[in-house]
Order: sequence, then structure tokens, then C-alpha cells
Amino acid sequence: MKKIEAIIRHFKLEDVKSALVAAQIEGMTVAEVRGFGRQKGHKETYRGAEYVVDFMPKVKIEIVISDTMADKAIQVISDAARTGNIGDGKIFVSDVEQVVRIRTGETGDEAI
Amino acid sequence: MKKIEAIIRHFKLEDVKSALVAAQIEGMTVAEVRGFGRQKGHKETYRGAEYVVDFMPKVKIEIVISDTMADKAIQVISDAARTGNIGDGKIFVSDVEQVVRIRTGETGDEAI
Amino acid sequence: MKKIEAIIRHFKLEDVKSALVAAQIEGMTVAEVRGFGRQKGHKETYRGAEYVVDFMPKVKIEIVISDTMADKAIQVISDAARTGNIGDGKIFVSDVEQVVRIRTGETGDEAI
Amino acid sequence: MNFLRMLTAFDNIQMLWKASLLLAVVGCLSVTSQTFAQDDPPAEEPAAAAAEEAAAEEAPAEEEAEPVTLDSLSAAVETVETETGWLWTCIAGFLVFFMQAGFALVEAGFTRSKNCVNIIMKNLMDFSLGSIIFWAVGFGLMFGASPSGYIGTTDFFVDGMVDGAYDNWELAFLIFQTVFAATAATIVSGAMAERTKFSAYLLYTVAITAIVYPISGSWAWGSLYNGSGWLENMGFIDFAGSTVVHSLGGWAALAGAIVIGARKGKYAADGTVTPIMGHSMPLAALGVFILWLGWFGFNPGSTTSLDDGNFARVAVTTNLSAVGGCISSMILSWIMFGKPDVSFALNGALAGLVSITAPCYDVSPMSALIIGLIGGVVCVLSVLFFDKIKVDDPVGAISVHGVCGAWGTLSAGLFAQDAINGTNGLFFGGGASQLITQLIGIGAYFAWGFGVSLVIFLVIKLTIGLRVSEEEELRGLDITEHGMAAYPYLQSLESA
Amino acid sequence: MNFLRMLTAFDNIQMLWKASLLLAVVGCLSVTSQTFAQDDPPAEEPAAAAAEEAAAEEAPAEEEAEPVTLDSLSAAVETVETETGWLWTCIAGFLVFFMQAGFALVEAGFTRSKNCVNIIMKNLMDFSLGSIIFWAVGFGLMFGASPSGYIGTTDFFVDGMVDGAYDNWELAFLIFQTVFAATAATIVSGAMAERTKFSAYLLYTVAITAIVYPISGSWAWGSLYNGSGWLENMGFIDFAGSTVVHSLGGWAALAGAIVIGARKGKYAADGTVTPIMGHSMPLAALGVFILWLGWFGFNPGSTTSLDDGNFARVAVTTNLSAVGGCISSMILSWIMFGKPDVSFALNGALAGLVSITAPCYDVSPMSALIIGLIGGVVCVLSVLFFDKIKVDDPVGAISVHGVCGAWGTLSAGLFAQDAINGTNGLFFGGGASQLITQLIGIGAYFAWGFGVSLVIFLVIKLTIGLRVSEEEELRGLDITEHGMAAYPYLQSLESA
Amino acid sequence: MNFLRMLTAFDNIQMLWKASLLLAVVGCLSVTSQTFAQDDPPAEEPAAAAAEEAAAEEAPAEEEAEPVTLDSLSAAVETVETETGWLWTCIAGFLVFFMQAGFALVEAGFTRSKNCVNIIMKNLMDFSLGSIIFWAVGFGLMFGASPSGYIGTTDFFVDGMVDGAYDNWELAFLIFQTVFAATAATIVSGAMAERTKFSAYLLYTVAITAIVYPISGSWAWGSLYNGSGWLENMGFIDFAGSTVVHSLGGWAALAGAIVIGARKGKYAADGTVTPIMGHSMPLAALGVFILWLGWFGFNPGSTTSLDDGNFARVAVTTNLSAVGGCISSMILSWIMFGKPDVSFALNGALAGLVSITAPCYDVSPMSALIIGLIGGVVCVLSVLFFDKIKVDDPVGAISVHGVCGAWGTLSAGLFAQDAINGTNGLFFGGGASQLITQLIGIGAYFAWGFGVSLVIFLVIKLTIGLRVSEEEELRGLDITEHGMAAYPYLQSLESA
Ligand SMILES: Nc1ncnc2c1ncn2[C@@H]1O[C@H](COP(=O)(O)OP(=O)(O)O)[C@@H](O)[C@H]1O
Ligand SMILES: Nc1ncnc2c1ncn2[C@@H]1O[C@H](COP(=O)(O)OP(=O)(O)O)[C@@H](O)[C@H]1O
Ligand SMILES: Nc1ncnc2c1ncn2[C@@H]1O[C@H](COP(=O)(O)OP(=O)(O)O)[C@@H](O)[C@H]1O
Repeated sequence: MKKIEAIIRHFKLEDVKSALVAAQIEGMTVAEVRGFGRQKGHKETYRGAEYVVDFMPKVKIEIVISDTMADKAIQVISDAARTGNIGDGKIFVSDVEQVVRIRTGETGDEAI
Repeated sequence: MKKIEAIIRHFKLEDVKSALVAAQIEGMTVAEVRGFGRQKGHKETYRGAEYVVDFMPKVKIEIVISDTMADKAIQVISDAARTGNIGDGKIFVSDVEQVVRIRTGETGDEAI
Repeated sequence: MKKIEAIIRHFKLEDVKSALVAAQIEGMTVAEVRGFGRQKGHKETYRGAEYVVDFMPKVKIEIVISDTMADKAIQVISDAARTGNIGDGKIFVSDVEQVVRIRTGETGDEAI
Repeated sequence: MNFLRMLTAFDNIQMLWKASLLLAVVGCLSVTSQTFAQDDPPAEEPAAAAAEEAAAEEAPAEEEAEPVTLDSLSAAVETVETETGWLWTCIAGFLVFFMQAGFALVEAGFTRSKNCVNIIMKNLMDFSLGSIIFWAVGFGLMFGASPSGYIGTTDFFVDGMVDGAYDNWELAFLIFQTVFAATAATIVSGAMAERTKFSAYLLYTVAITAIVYPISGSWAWGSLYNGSGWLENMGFIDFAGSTVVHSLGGWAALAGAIVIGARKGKYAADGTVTPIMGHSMPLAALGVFILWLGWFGFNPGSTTSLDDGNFARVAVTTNLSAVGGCISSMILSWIMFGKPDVSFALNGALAGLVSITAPCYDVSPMSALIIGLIGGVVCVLSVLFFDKIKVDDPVGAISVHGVCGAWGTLSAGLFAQDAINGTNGLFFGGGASQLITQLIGIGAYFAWGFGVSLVIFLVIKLTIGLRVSEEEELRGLDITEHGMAAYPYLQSLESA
Repeated sequence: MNFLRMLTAFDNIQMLWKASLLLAVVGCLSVTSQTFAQDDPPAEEPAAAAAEEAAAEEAPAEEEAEPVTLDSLSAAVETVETETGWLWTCIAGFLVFFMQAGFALVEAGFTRSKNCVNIIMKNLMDFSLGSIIFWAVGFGLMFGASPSGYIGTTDFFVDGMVDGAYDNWELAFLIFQTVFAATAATIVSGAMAERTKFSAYLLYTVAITAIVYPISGSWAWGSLYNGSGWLENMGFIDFAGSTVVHSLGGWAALAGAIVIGARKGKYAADGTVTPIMGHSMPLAALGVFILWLGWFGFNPGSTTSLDDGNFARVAVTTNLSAVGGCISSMILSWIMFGKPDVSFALNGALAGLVSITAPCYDVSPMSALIIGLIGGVVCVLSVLFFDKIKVDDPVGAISVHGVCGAWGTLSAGLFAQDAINGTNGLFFGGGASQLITQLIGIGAYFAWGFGVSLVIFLVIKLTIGLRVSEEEELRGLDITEHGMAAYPYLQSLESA
Repeated sequence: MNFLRMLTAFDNIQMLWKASLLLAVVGCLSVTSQTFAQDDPPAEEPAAAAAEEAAAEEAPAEEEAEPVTLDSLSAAVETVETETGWLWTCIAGFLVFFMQAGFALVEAGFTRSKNCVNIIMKNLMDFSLGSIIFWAVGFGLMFGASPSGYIGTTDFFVDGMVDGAYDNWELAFLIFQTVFAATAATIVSGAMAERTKFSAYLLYTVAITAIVYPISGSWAWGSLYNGSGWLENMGFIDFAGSTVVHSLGGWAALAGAIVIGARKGKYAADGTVTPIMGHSMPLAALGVFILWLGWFGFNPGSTTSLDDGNFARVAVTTNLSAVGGCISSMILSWIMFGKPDVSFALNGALAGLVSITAPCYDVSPMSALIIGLIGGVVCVLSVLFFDKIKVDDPVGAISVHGVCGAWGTLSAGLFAQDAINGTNGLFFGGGASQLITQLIGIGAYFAWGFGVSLVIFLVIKLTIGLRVSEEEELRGLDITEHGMAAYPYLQSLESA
């Protein structure tokens, strides 16, 4: 099984979720993160002193998925999350050895 | 070494932690996440319009652990986190190549 | 490619970020977490009843990086994050199979 | 009115015509109102009375028309003095009204955010229902003619249901007493927070503002209007309501907290207490400051007239007791737990305020300070005591209002000074007689407030149910009872 | 003054000497002020007048100097009565001022945190600009001599630009009317929240306090000072401003919400509504409690004198209507959506308060309760209606202020009672005549408030632009318009 | 009293009998109180006096008993007028009390959440300790007989420690002056936020309310009661305390900020400023609105009587200056930084309020507006200046209270108008004499306030220590000093 981690823009979350659901991928876990990358933050002034907001708010989606579905998921996410501007985010794919569904104790692809 | 990631219910965190500590597993990192899965969210009304809360608040526990202890940890977590209802969560296991303890520079199993 | 996950102290984030940027590592994702480990929490009293704060607030940095840069990154992080006291945190390294840059569709080292 | 059905209507019926139904009900009410008005000749009797009155009152102002005499002038002076007193009563009442916001914030701040909407709703609704019920029923039971000395029997709807032939003094008094009644009602909310069914809470609110508070209120305060109570006839001192309002509310809260039981996770089987922290200290602190401000209406305003300027004296005693309570509870928490605790300091200020509410008119500023200092200590010890006996009171309402209210009432029997208001307490050579009267009053209110409330809560428990299900408690009442989170976009680390 | 340039100066120029420029401008102003003062002999005419006045007023107090006579005493009594009335007017005005905080919190609580700083800035600035503009321009248009009955023509700057030879009554009246004008202005803010350009909002604020509000205000209230309006001459009843203040603001808000369009993501193409929740219910609730407190200044304070103590009667009607609105909207939401909804309960309390603002002086307490109960139902249905026709009003301002203001004004024609203030409405045998007058007033204010505002908003849209860009809306106005997050350290799950 | 030991008791002793000890101490106090009372014949002298007084005052009201005469009526009129003045003084004092909540919120909002409990505790405690200390010591130093003109020597405990034979006017004056003293004390809290030891802060609070504030206060205001100060004898104008209260507090804050040093991370070695944002703009904004409301007690209330209705004039000047400051600082921030900044707009409103506090009784509304406009500019520039010289003031207290207080005091010498209150400033042909007096006053208060505070802070630093350890600062004072987080369930991205 694979773990797909996608760092995307905040306001793309709904689109990505809908696209995944449409592609029958119905399990995922989402977290708030802050990203640092090419997309440079903006300068702000507070009480007369300037500062740079260099961590941009992003959302991270984690999906664990069977090997066969992984490519499709990657495709769906990158299509739905793309705006074409710097800061769209990344997708990381890595290997997962085992999955357990806590409720039933099922393991492997069954558990996803 | 293995990384065990467990997505569990919020209010099971204390139980899982106690069970892990009882099993001599005393290092972990916890984050707030929102989960999407079979456990369907609930409908709510705000100012007369309906909406669905489909991301459920969950807690993610990450434990990096020696290969030998991994199975025990998985067992302990799934026992402690189970309620038997949909939405109990999942455990993902993957391989970790290296661990460093920042304070001492120790690596490998020593560092956990 | 490798994924480096570093759990560090909250107030070391700025230092670590600067050190990484100085080492030309300019992509990372940061999340708020709570850690449990050897660094024992402190006892507090609320309305006369004692309780232990055993989860310490920490920051988790995730960096996906080419294999060749990984060791350097680990070094930089552990140097910048060290205070020498219990609770400095850990670095976990694991393998990443694929990376996609959503904006361009580039993959592999190109995408980082 | 199918009010009770509404209260328990949990099914998801969403038909708009139900709104029309409500409108129709209200429509009927309005027709009734009109009919009433037509029953008695509306424009004659009351209007004539009003006109007469107006004539009498306005005469001095129209000095073009009538010649100024010593008597007309004297009446004019009195009118100004009287109406200024009404104005003060109203302004003080507005400050006391604002205490509702203070209670809401203190309770919200000292509980978890997953129950915050529920707290807000309870505070909104106990004031709203209470305002109507007290006007319709409670006022008469409390201030109507009371031949027995135990219960008022006249003046429901303040005697002027629809024709509006009220006296303005009556209305100033009504608004002032309404906000007092709402205070007694809202105290219960905090002690039972985070686990009480909303519908059950509404029922209790109706009961306390209709029956529990006004009946005992008539014992000590009935003669402020048309009544006369057995306790005031004994010389019982409770100037602004340490016992009449606060203890009563506190004892009702005690009954409620006992009947409903502790929040899940608060007390372990082995007796250890797992503190459940409040979610926002700034909200709680703002609430305390608002309550403190409101108390400057509560106590000084209870003069309800210019009264030779005694409101100033009461303001001073009130403030010194509040600061005393705040300081002593902070110091005590510092000694006992090693750190100056904010939640105790906040509770302590309220403890000082509750304590001085009874004796504020009868003691010296120095005594007021001492009463407050002791009140702060009493409050902390009481909070610890109730935790020890596993009565779970998330905001400390029982200790602050019940116990400190009793202490304050007692203190009037100790510190009252003849030089100030004609009575000497034990410490000033007055012997124990006043103290005994105070003890009788404290006991009577405890028996009534705790006893009757216990019965009511048990009845609610056995009928519609008092407590939400365990799962609802875990998820929080905001979502389960009201379908709305207090902070929909925030993650929180709350757990049971 | 290069004020407009400043308003649109978005470039990042950071030169300190610009500050000096501002200082210079202000300096000029102050020289002007001095010059004015030197133009007319400053120390003579006004000072003399003041001295005379003072002599007249203080005479009774200096009874050592002059012998006390019946007349001097009578004047003294009147002075005390009058000045106490001024005091009440000022205190009531302070309470109404505090409503600005209430509006800010309600609007902030009911919108997303990414636009919270913008809400605060709008509320700060509409009060600030409004205070100046209303003093300079609006007051004269509203309360100056009005030969036509349609617009005041004198009393700009309350007639005393620099010499300060004001009468203290004039100043008490000014501060009271200023806070009323600011209320009308601030209503618009909520309905247009989360998408309006800050500079455009400031422009509109100037327009409403300079022109829109005062001109129509003169129709119904001009005679409170030097004016005389066509509507009041018809006998139109709007004691404290259901229509004059609230409906006017509400109709302006309606025009604004229509011209600017809905927030991105609120209405899907297929007509479904995606609710955009507010970020903090406790802030919204506190705001409502503050507004409720302020309303005890708004309505009872509109007596602006001791007035035989009628403020007490108005306080009672105001409160009963508020609780009525709160209860009926909660019940209706419970029936319609299956759960008692906090946002509707909060809106409902405001609906009750707005509804009773016109008739509070002319109806009985029972009628007031009914008016509030209906107001709460009207408010909920109106909120649903505007969502159905896709007019996006994040805080419900159009429904609460516009629609319930109209309902309240109408209700005066139904429930007014001769026994109370000399007029009978339809339900009390007065026939339809008062009702028709009320309808004319409601219609006139709708036509004016909605029409003129529509024109103004369209002009703004076509010139400097009314709405922020889509990207700015997504990121939130706090960062894009003000460069500052409301909670810089909190993560939030907000999205469009 | 082992008070100091308590203050520094950081060890974790948790023995309940310590509570009894505290109770015992308080018990002793109460015995003392009783003894005092027994020492002097309690029921005779004062009671007799009180009775006499009461007789004198109540006579006119009991016109059944005595015949009404011109003289009795005249006295009755005066009584009503006087007591209404006391009432106004008390109500104004209550509004000023509420400013404590405003200060707490502004300071909490403008600092990080990890120090929020500490801010609340400081604000609670400076008011609480201050109320007692000022009553016991400060009041006498400030308002007692002052032969030298530099320090009061009588009237400690307002002359009525235990027997309670106070005059109600004295008590109204006491409560009003107490809340003023607390304001001066609390200003310091904001400037030293996020790094000061709690015990050190408490010590300073005692010092400022016992000594620093009252001694200099006697110079300008002593004659309001029994004193007479050298500055007021020179004709120094400071109607409500721009200098006496605000500048004094501001200069003490400056001394404190200098002695304690900047927060870790604020200033880099190369001189760049790293802003440390406040954690909640809504709390800060609400705080400003509350302060603004309180200022309507602070300034207009300083008439402390009906005073021909001049409170209305003061309300108008106060408001126009506030809006002026709010607008000009917003515009200036817009020009300088490209965006209208909320924190400057909020500070600007306070700047306008502080500025007008001295001249509010002596200038025209137009001048008030100009004073406020300049105050807003001064405030922004001053904030930037103090950041440039690395004096770290998290909330801008030094600029708002110290610098703008000085500006406001100065402005009285420029804008005062004979036509208004008998004095002409420089701009109105009065020449420089008033200006010079104002400058002397400003200088004297700076020298005293800054100098004495510097000494006190240095002494604290060298004895019990002024600043928390670096680690405590990093973790936040809430946990390290008070063992309690402000928002226990929220994660925050705060770092040093
Ligand atoms: N090497 C990396 N490791 C982990 N996360 C990264 C890395 N590089 C970028 N990110 C994440 O991806 C987000 C977007 O990257 P960025 O370089 O700004 O734009 P783009 O995705 O268009 O290349 C960043 O905000 C960060 O959260
Ligand atoms: N494929 C997946 N990848 C990542 N997280 C998942 C996946 N499926 C489920 N989850 C997480 O596990 C949680 C529980 O899953 P759910 O399907 O609701 O119930 P159950 O665990 O009982 O099967 C989800 O809320 C989500 O956080
Ligand atoms: N086995 C583990 N798995 C995951 N996270 C861990 C593990 N052990 C420690 N951590 C994380 O590292 C942090 C620091 O660990 P701790 O044992 O307190 O100190 P040190 O890093 O000095 O050994 C912990 O708070 C926790 O977040």
C-alpha cells in the first residue's frame, strides 16, 4: 500500500475532496500545516515595523491507498489542486507496510 | 525501525496513552487532524440552511519504535482505541530508516 | 528521495528555518504537535486539584529532500535545534518513492 | 399554548406552516389583549386616573397657569426628588441587567468550548422566560398583599395586564425586581453546566422565577411593595439579597448539582479529582468585571431612591468587600497551591460581592473589607470542600452564591453598627439577637431553596429527564443540543 | 484636505514627512479656528451671554446674596429638574454609544475571523467619521429650521463652530443624536461584511451621516429641536426610531447587499445555500447583551427628561418585547430546524428590541410582549426569505433592522392605547387612521432609504469600486485591506 | 501581617491549616475593628452627629411634621440638587471602574496568549490592592490638609476608620477618586507586560497607589477636598487628569520599561524591530470601546455635581477628541505603511481621549477635535520613536498615556477660551502665561513620576527581582507564574 501526502492550498480542499470522492477514494485525513517554499510570503506592517509572513497556511491530506489506486489518486489530486501559480503544493508518495482498521482488526487492503 | 501512525477518536487519547505507557512505550507525538471516511458526518442547520460536517475531528498518534516492539504497540493501540463503532480509526505502519535524538546525537534504536 | 521529520521545540523553529535556508534547503512543511517522551510535563493546580501536563507542545518539520542532501539536512537541523536539555526532540528519516509538484506536474528530484 | 410540546420537539420537522401556527397563537393572544381592553372601558377609568395624576404632577411645572404657592413648590420639589429616585432605580436595574452578560461569560469561560453555545442559550433564555414569568406570576407572589407573611396573593401582572394603567414607580420597581429574579435563576446554570438537557433547564427556570424565588422572596422583602413577610417582621437584615437572591440561587444549584451528578471524568473511582479546565480565562475575567460593575447597581441601587445619598456609602462597602475577597482568595490559593490562581481570584471577587450584599447598608467600610476578606477564604475552602464530597460545580456557583451568601447574611449579625443604620451586631455590643435572626433567615432559605429545588429536579429527572446521554456529553452540548459550534473554525484539544 | 487621496493611497510609501504634512493640515485647521475666534469679538458677546445665563441659573443657589422668593425657588426647582433631565440624556447617550461595541461584536462574531479586523475598523471609523460629519452637517439638516418640512437648513455645527457659546442642553441633545446617527450608519456594515472595500465603506459612511439619515430624520423628529417635519405633523409615531434609525439603516443595508452581491461560495448555481458560519458565538452573544443594555438608553432615554418617570414604563415595554423576540425566534427555529438555534435567538432578541423602538411609549406591557413575539417570528422568516432570493446578509441586519423596524412602526398603529399616550391604534378602537399614517411613514422611509442608498452604492461601484477582488475575498480582508490578522497565532479551518 | 512573606511564597506548601492562619489574621483585624469601636463611645458622638445631620437633611421631606417655609424649601431644593450630584459622581465612578475591564482587554489583546492570565491577574490585583491602599494612605496624602502645598497630611481612611461616621459626599468622592488612582496604577501593567514578575508588579502597585500618584495628585487637585496644591494655586489646568492621572502613569510605565528591558526577540542586535503581535484584536477593540465608555464617566463625571449641565459640554469635547485621534492615527498609518492599521486606530482613539482629559472643560468642540487629531498623530510618531530607541512597550501605554497626556495638558494652554471657562490660551489671545503654567506642570509630573518610579523599580530589581527568567519568559508567564493557561485547549503558533 502507498501513503500519499499532498500539501495543497487551503481553499482547494473542498475541490480536492469532491474529486477524490468522485473517484471513489473515500478515506483521508487532513491537517492544518504551514508551508515554506518558493511561494514567498508577503510583507506586513504592525505598529510601524515591517515583517514577513513566510510560512503560508496550507492543508495536508494524507491518504493510504492500495498500490493499484495510487496513480489515479495522484492524478486526481494534482488536477483538482492546480491553479498554476507558485504555491500550489506537492504530493509525496511512500510505501506503507501494514494497515489496521481499529474497529474490526482487519488488515491490509481490506482495512483501507 | 517502524513508524506507527494511528488515527483515533479524540476522547480515546488518554486511554491509548495510558495503555502505551503501561506497555513501556513512552515516546509519541500527537496532532490534531480531521478525518474523512465511512463514518459519515452529521447534518447541521445554520440560519436555516443545511450543511454537512463531513470532516470529523480525530487525533493522530505517531510512534517510532524498534521493529520488535511494533506488533505489540499496534495491538495495544487497537485495543485501547476500539469502541466498535464506525469511525474508530486506522493504524498505518511504515519503515523508518534512521532516527536521531537531537539532544545527544544518538541514532538508531538508541535514539527512540 | 528521503522524508525527514523533525520534532523540535516551539521556540527553535525560527533558528532551524534560518539554518536550513542558509544551507539552501528552502522547502518544508510545519505543523503543531504535542509530544510525549522523557521530558516530563509539569504539575499544575486548577481550582485546588493537581494535574499533570504530560503532552508538551512541539513543532514538527517535514522536509522531502534528495538522497544526497539528506545527511546535511539532518546535521543542520540537529545543530540548530539542540539546547542539550531533555525534550530537544527527534529526527526520523524514511524513504519517499515519488514526489509531484502540483503546479507543473514535474516529478522526482525536480519537484522538490 | 402548545409550549411544552415545542420544548420537547426534537424531531426534525421543518415545515414553514408551523411558523404560521406560532403566528396564529400570538395573534390570538393579541386579540385577547384587545378584548380585555374592550371589556373594561379603556379610555375612561384609567385614563381619567392618569389624567388626574398628570394634572397633580405637572401642576408645578405649569406655573403660568396656576399661581406658585409654598405647597405647590413643595410638591414640585418632592416630585423631582421622587422621579430622580426612579431614574436611579432604572439605571441601577440596567446595570443589574448587564450582569446577565457577566454570568454568561463567567460560565462560558470556566467551561469547555464544546458547551459554550449551550451556556449562552441558557443565559439568554432564563432571562427571557424569567422576565415574563416573574411579571405574570412571581411579582405577585413576592410583593402582593401577604396576610400570612408567607406568600403574596395580589398584584399579578403588576395589576395592569392590558390597560397599561401602571404607575411609573411600579414599573421602575418591576424592572428592578425582574433583573434580580433573573439573577437568582441564572446562578443554577453554572453549577449544572456541561451536562444538563436544555429543555430540562428551561423547565427549571420557569419554576424558579414563578415559585421558588418569589415565595421565599416575600418573606424578607414583601413590604417593599404591598406585602409583608415573617422574616422582615423579625428584623432580618438582607439589604440587597445575599440570601434572598444569591443563597437561594446557590442552594438551588446545590440541589441541581447533586441530582444531576458529576461530569464524566471529573472524579475517579479512587476519589482523585481530574480538573476540567475552562476554555477561556479572558472571557471569564471580563465576565467578572461586568458582574462587578453590575453589582454597583445591585447594592447601591437597592436604595431605590436618593435616600440621603446612602448609595455612595453602599458603593464603598461593596467595593471594599469585593477587593477583599479577591485578595484573600488569591493569597490563599498562593499559600495552598504555590501559585496565585486566576480562577480563585476571580471567584474571590464575586465571593466578596455576594458576601457584602446583605450587610452593605449596615456596616462600616472597614467591616466591609473584613467581610470580604473572610468571604474570599470561605469561597476557596468551600470550592475544595464540594470537590471533596464530589459535588461537581464547574464554575463554583454553589460556593460563591450559596455559601458566601450565607456568610454575608451572618456577617450582618456580627458587624452591623448602630451608628450606621440603627442596629448593633455581636461585635459592636448588640448581643446575639440580630445574629440569631440572621441564622433563622439563613436556615429558612436553605431549607426552602434546597428542599423545593431538590423536589423539582427529581421530578424533572423522572419525567422528561435531566441529563444528556453520555455520548452527547462527550461530543458536547453545542452540537448535540443546538447544532452549532461556538467556534466552528477552531481545533481544540478538549477531551472529557 | 487631500483626504480622498489618502483614502485611496494603497502604495507603500512610508515617508515620515507625510506625517508632518498631516500635522501641517491640522495646524492650518487650528489657525483657522483661532482666526474665526478673532473675527467675532470672542470675549464679549458669547461670554456676556454665558455670564448672564450663569447669573440667571446660579441665582437660586446663592441664596446668601439674594433673598429667596417664591419665584427664585420655583426657578431653582425647575433648574434641578431640567439639569437632571440633561444628565439622564447624557447617561442614556453613553449607553447608546456602547452599542457601537455591541454592533462590532455581533458582526465580528457572525463572520469569519479572516475579516474580523475589517469589521472592527469599519465600526470604529463609522462612529468616528459619523461623529464629525453629523455635527458639522447632519445635525443641521435634521434639526435645523425646516420651512418645507423636508429638510433642515440651519444649526450646522450646532451653531457654535468655534466660540463654544453652546447651551448645555444643545450639547446633551447633540451627543444623544450623534450616537443615534452612528447607529443608523453602522447597521450597513454587517450586511455588507466580508467583501466590501474599506475605502468604499468610508465613503458611504460619510454619505449616510451627512445626508441620507438626517434628511429623512427631519421628517419625523425635526421638531425635537428647531425643525418641523411633514411626517410628525401627520401624527406619525416613532418614539425612538424603529423607522427613523433602524429601518433606514436596514434599507440602506438592503441596497448595499444587492449592489455588492453575495459572498463567494454562499449560493450555488442550483440555488442551494452554503452557510458561512460566524467564527465566534461568544463574541456575538456578548454583542447582543451589550446592545440590549444600550437599548435601555436608546428607548427610555428618548424621553430626554425626567418626564414624569415615563422612562420606567419604556424600560418595561422595551424589555418585554426583547424577551418576546428572543423566545419566539428560538421556538420557531426549534420547530423549523429541529434544534433551538443560537444565532436566531440572538437575532430574535434584537428583533424584539428594534420592533418596540417605535411604539415603546404608546403601548401597554402586554402589547409590547406581543409585538416582540411577532417581531421574533418576522425576523426568522425574513432571514430565510432573503436567503431564498439570494441577498447575502451575513449578520441578518436587513431583517433585524429593516423588516422588524417596519413591523414595529406598523405595530404602533395597531397597539397604541389612548390610556397610555393619547392615541388608539386599530386594536383598541382607534380605527385605521393611525395605521395609515404609520404605513405612509414606513413607505416614505423605504423609498428614501433604499432609493438614495442604491444610487450612492452604484455611484461608488462605478467610480472607486465597491467590492474587493476575488483573491482578496478568499484571503480575507484583514490581511489584504489592513495587513493584520485578528488572531495572528491561531490556525483556523476557514475557507470560502 | 506576614503579607510580604506570602507574596514571595513560591514553595509548594499545601497545608490547609495555613488557611486557618489567614482566617486568624483576618479575625484579629476584626477584633481590632471591634475594639476601636469600643474605644470611642460608638453610639454617641458619631451617631449623634449623624442623627443631627439626618435631621437637618430630612427635615424638608417631613413636611407633615414641620411647617413648610421658604427656607426649608430652599434647603430641600439644594438637598435634591446636591444628592443628584452625588449620584452622578457615583454613576460616573462606576463607569470609570469599568475601565479596568477595558485596560485588561486592551493589554490582553495586544500581547501573546501565553501571558494573558498574568495580565488579568495584574489588572485584578492592582485594582484590589489599590482600592485598599488608596483608601488607607493615598487619599489622605492627596486630599488631606496640605500646609506645604506638596503633600496632604490628614484624612487617612477618609477619617472614619471603623465608626462609619462618614459623610455620604465623602464616600462618593472616595469611590470616584479610588477608581482614578487605580487607572494610574494599571497603566504601568501594559508597558511592562510579558516579562515582569508578578510579585514585583504587586509591590509597585502598592507604591504607586500609596505614594507616587497621591503625592503629585495633591499638587493639582488637593483643593477638591481639604488640601491645596502648589500647582493649582498657579492656575494649572488639568480638569480630569491628562497629567495627574495619565501622564503620571505613563512616565512610571516609561521608567518601568527602561529598567526591565525589552522582551526577548523584540530588537535584533542590528537595530531591526521584530514585531510581537498581540493575540486577539477583537479583545483589544472591545477593550477600547469599554475605555471610551468609561471616559464618559472620567471626564464629564469630573464635574462631580450637576454643575449647570456642563457634563454635556465635556461629553461633546471628549467624544470629538476621541474620534479625531482615531481618524488621524488611522490616516497616518495608512500614509506611512500603506494600509489602515487597526492597532494604531485603536491606540489613536485612546490618544484622543487622553489628550482631551485636561482641557475638556476649557475648550470649544472645534478645538477638541483639533486636539484629538493632533493627539492621534503624536501617538503614532511616539510609538515609532520608542521602538527606535528600543524601549519596548507592548501596548503603547507610554505613548498613549505619557506623551499624549503631556500634549493634552499643553493644549489647554493653547486652546483654552475665556468664553468657555474664563481662561484664554495662546491661540485665543491669552498670551503664553497659561502655556507656561502648563509646561511647569508637565515638567513637574514628568520629573516626579519618572524619577520616583525609576528609583522604585531599581530597588525592586536589586531586591526581589523585577524580571522573570528567560525560560519563564519563553514558556509564558501564565504557566510559570500562575500555573494556568488562558486557553488550555488551544494550540497557538506563538513563539518568542
Ligand atoms: N521540500 C519540501 N518538503 C516538504 N514540503 C515542501 C517542500 N517544498 C515545498 N513544500 C510544501 O509545498 C508548499 C508549496 O511549495 P512552493 O515551493 O511554495 O510552491 P510550488 O508547490 O508551486 O513549488 C510549501 O508551502 C510547503 O508546504
Ligand atoms: N484511506 C485512508 N487514508 C488516510 N486516512 C484514512 C483513510 N481511511 C480512513 N482514514 C481515517 O480514519 C478515520 C476513520 O475511518 P472511518 O472510515 O470513518 O471508520 P473506520 O476506521 O471505522 O473504518 C477517518 O476519519 C480518517 O481520519
Ligand atoms: N518514539 C517516539 N515516537 C514519536 N515521537 C517521539 C518518540 N519519542 C519522542 N518523541 C517526540 O520527541 C519529543 C522529545 O522527546 P523526549 O523523550 O521528551 O526528549 P529527547 O528528545 O531529549 O529524548 C517528544 O515530546 C515527542 O514529541
